[in-house]
Amino acid sequence: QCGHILLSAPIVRLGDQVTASCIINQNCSHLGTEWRIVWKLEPELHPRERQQRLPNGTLQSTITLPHLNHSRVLLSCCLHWGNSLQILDQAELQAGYPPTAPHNLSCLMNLTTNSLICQWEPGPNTHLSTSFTLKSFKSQDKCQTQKDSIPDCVPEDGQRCCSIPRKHLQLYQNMSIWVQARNALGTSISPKLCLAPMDVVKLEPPTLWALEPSPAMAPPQPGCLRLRWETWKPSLYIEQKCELRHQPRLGEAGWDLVSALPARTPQYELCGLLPSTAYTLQMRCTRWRLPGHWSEWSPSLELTTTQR
Amino acid sequence: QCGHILLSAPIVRLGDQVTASCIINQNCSHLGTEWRIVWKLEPELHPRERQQRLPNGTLQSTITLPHLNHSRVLLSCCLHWGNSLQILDQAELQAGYPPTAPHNLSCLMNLTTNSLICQWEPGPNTHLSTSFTLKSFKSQDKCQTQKDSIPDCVPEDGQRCCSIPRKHLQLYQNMSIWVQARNALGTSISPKLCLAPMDVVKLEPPTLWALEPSPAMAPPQPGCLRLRWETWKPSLYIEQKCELRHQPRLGEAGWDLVSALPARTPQYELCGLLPSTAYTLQMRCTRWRLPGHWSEWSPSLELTTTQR
Amino acid sequence: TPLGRARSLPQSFLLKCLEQVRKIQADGAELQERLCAAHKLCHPEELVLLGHSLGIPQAPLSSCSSQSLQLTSCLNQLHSGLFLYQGLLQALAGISPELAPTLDTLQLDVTDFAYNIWLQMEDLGVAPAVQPTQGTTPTFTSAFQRRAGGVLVASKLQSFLELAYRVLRYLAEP
Repeated sequence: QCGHILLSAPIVRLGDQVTASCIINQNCSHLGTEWRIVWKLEPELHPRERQQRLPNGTLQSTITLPHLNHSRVLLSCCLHWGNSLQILDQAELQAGYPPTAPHNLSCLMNLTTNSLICQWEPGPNTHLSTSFTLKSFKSQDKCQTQKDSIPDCVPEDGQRCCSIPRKHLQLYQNMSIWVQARNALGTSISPKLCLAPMDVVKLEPPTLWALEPSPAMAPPQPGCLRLRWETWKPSLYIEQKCELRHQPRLGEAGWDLVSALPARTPQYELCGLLPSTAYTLQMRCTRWRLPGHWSEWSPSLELTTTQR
Repeated sequence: QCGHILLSAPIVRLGDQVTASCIINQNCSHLGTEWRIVWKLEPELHPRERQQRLPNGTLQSTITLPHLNHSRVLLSCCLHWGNSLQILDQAELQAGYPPTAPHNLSCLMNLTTNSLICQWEPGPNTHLSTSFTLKSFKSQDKCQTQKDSIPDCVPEDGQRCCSIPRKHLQLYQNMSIWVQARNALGTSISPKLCLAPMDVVKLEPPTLWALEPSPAMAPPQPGCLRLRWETWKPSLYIEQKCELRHQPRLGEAGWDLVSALPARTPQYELCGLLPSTAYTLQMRCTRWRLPGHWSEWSPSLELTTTQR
Repeated sequence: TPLGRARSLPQSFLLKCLEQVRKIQADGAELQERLCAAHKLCHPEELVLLGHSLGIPQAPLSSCSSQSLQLTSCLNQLHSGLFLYQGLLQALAGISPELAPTLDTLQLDVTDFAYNIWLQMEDLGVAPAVQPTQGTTPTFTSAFQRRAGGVLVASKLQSFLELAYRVLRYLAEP
């Protein structure tokens, strides 16, 4: 090969100094003697340059970029030949930052996909190709010691979340979870979480129904509503408590809250409301006596109380 | 094992005769002696039955279904034991038809996905799990002889089409293509196509534009429209001819056709139209002088001719 | 008294166990429903004879009965029983593509539950020196045997869990 480029380092920190040399060896002697190396840089930069002819006849040109502040620079080493500029070799310089620690790592156990889904925020752009890996291990204590390892979870390209399948989980034991970010300039890891998957179950909201009036039941009192609800089917085995909120559909009144309700009730009478008034009701539930997250509020149920 | 079922054949043609035997061997001797085999069929059928005690002490019951006209029958061989009916073995009988030849095989070369997409019709339901495979080979003649093989194209479950990737294709050489259908009762193949992928290119319609009036050009004559068009970008390298059809937007007049138009024109004047009348115009193109399919008609262009 | 030692069982452990029993019961019920729908194998009573020939054992919980509750031995029987069913469920592998996900979930949940009880026994210092090993599990030689085995194992597991649930709830009572 007639000429080739050597870089002090292909990937450097933004602002660092970089030197590049282009060496034209004697293989190019058929080109005659009096020629100069010409560098083409994209984007155009004007580095310091030093050309020297080495004892063994090779010609070397070294350029120095004191503070590289472009994340990508394409270097071409060229020679004038006849009336054309001949490109002999090319090299790409990359500059960026080592990854900062990913943050806001949070995980939810999804009972539908039966997997633990964790998401995080990557931190500022490093300008370099940076890979993220969700790492975890099973622990028998508060995550001080590792009991069993869990395979790395590699997110799909560009994704900021990863899903650990059920077969790698012990739902009722603690596991330590963190995110590792890695690029050519370094590695960083997020703060570690210590959790048991069942303690971070994502509950879907319960379902609220109006109770159809039936001959067997006396009509509801004025200012009362009869309803029933049931928790989200896949979570029936989880002991839960629920909260009901209600407000008149019209007007400015805020939500009223009824808390500590059981997970399911065949029949519930909500009283103390304004008679013949349209109400909006919503309910949410959470795993209870054992730790868990509140579900979102259920879709609204619109009911009107009877006249006086 | 106490008892097991033997089938004359697990899969038969609908209407064929099937026999099934249940053999209770001496392992069941601990059950005492006087018991009878009871068959449970799902759906319920009433086959001829023959029970016999063989010299070696085993008990065998054989049932015969002269004409099986259910595609699925679940057979259970049972024994009365105490006051319960004990299931000793189960077998599933399947009945259906060998596949008929798939038909209406057609292929299009898709320039966007760069693959040859063939589709077909499977023929009547065989009631059996039937797999379809798109087979093909490259030929240097009119597909009489195979030059190179092409890997089988296996469609996704239940799909009636398959896509042969570019790397298996020689776009300008003939290839023989057919579909094979196979199930437990037989195999059948469709009529064979012989085509060169480029001769079945699927062209997207051209794009029609109105020509903006410009000072450099005299205004269009009454009853004339100025327009331009361009064939679908990925097919620019393909020599094509096009057709323009137009009709007044209102009224009952049918389409008028202008054929043999070039693939692209910077400026075209369509005359002989009614003055100050709104027209709907559409265009389609086909590969020309070489074989090809017409594209669909382009979306309509609405233009109005100038007053007299 | 057996109850004295029960105070040593953390409430959160008992609540988790109760939740796990309910979860496994739900998994087991789904397996039974699918076996019934797909293969008309709906009643374990119809498979007693086959069960004998296959040799599907029933795990004892004699130390967990409310009349004669011995906590350490009860925990041990709970763990051994779950360990046995873990092995039986494993032997059912290849039951059918449609049932495989349900069977996998059931087996994972039983394994988790057995593991939690083992850890609690270790915390109480009552865990046997050596983890139990799987005895000879039945070999299922046909698709029918695996399905029939599935019905039998699921039904024995449900009655085992019924007993377990009763004693756990008894222990969890304030």
